[in-house]
Amino acid sequence: MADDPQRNFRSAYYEKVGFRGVEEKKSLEILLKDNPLDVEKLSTFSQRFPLPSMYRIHVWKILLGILPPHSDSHALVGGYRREQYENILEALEAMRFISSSTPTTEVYLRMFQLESQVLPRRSEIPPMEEEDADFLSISQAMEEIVVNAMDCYWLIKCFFNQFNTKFGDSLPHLPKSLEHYLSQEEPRLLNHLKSTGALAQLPYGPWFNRCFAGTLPESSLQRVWDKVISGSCKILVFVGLEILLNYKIILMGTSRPEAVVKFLSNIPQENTDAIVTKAIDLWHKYCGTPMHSV
Amino acid sequence: FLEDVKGQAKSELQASESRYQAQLRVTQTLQTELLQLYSRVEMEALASCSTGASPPGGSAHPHT
Amino acid sequence: FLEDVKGQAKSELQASESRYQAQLRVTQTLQTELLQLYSRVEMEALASCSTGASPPGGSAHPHT
Repeated sequence: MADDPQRNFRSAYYEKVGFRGVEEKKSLEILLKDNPLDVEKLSTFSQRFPLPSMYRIHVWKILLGILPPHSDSHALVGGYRREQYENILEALEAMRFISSSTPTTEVYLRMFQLESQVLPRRSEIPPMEEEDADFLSISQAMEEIVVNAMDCYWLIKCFFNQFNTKFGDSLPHLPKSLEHYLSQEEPRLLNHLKSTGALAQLPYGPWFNRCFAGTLPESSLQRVWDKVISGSCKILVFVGLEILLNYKIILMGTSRPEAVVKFLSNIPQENTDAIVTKAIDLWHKYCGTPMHSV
Repeated sequence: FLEDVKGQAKSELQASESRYQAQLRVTQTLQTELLQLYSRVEMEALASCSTGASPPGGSAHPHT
Repeated sequence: FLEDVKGQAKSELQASESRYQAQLRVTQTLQTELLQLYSRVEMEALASCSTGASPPGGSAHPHT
């Protein structure tokens, strides 16, 4: 491969014009032909490269265990998943918990609550908990990424469950971690945020508990979720860090913490792709690139 | 190879069990809901007795 | 021996399947009952409107 000048030329060309993913796509296609699928290799691939959008949902389903490693079980298991989805939906309709006018994100929440045995009584629905709001926010973003409602529900449910099971204990430490890397990259900004009292008030909830759902537009968000779903919550720290670095000048010029929070809770949606790209580079720089064979 | 077959069977069984467990939760939820609705119907029946409306449902026990 | 493993896996899956089917039937029965109860409650609500009794359940539609 290395001594194929034409191929190298082509790769270099693609790289220049933004088709860097062609070689990656091919290697992913090879991985996806394995039976059984090597879930570890798929995770490694997803940690290293952005998933091509045509394969993203399929790979997420495998990484989240919605589809099993054996491809010849996919039809059977997919059928089970569909029935499970339909039965829960039907029961909620029969109980008049949901109707055709219920927003889909709320439908997903009620389905999730029923499955987790925490569905409130219909007559006394309590005010929304913070965790429910996180779920709704993630649902809203997933809905923009996934067209099919059944796939969408399964992805939300498994993403939410896996994230909280796997990283629930790490989440409280992420703000400290962010502070640490900010001190490496831009100590002046850190000092400014500290002295103005803004550091303690950064929007950690939307950033870390919701994995930037509601903060980043879906096109950028899905590249972050590739990393989270394949096993890293550290990436969230670097996305937060890059947001801070990207808006350094604005932040340095603001001394009121409320203004900082207000700005960061509603960042401009234009150059978020660049922010995510830089965040992934920085994450690879500090945490290393997974080097398993792909 | 044997491990492979076992692994495949295991993941199929897990998916089937997850579908069953979900159905079990559906049953429990429906039962609770029905129970609540029945007791509400009975209360309503008690409350509206004086209007001459017949009690809703033979299973309601206005004396308890 | 492999056939043995496969056979066992198959019967486990079948057992899970029949558990699920049984639960599904229970669910369907409960849902039918719920439907009937709701329509009765709504009729009651209509009938007792004049007495000033509040309609049982926020989701009942007394106007339909």
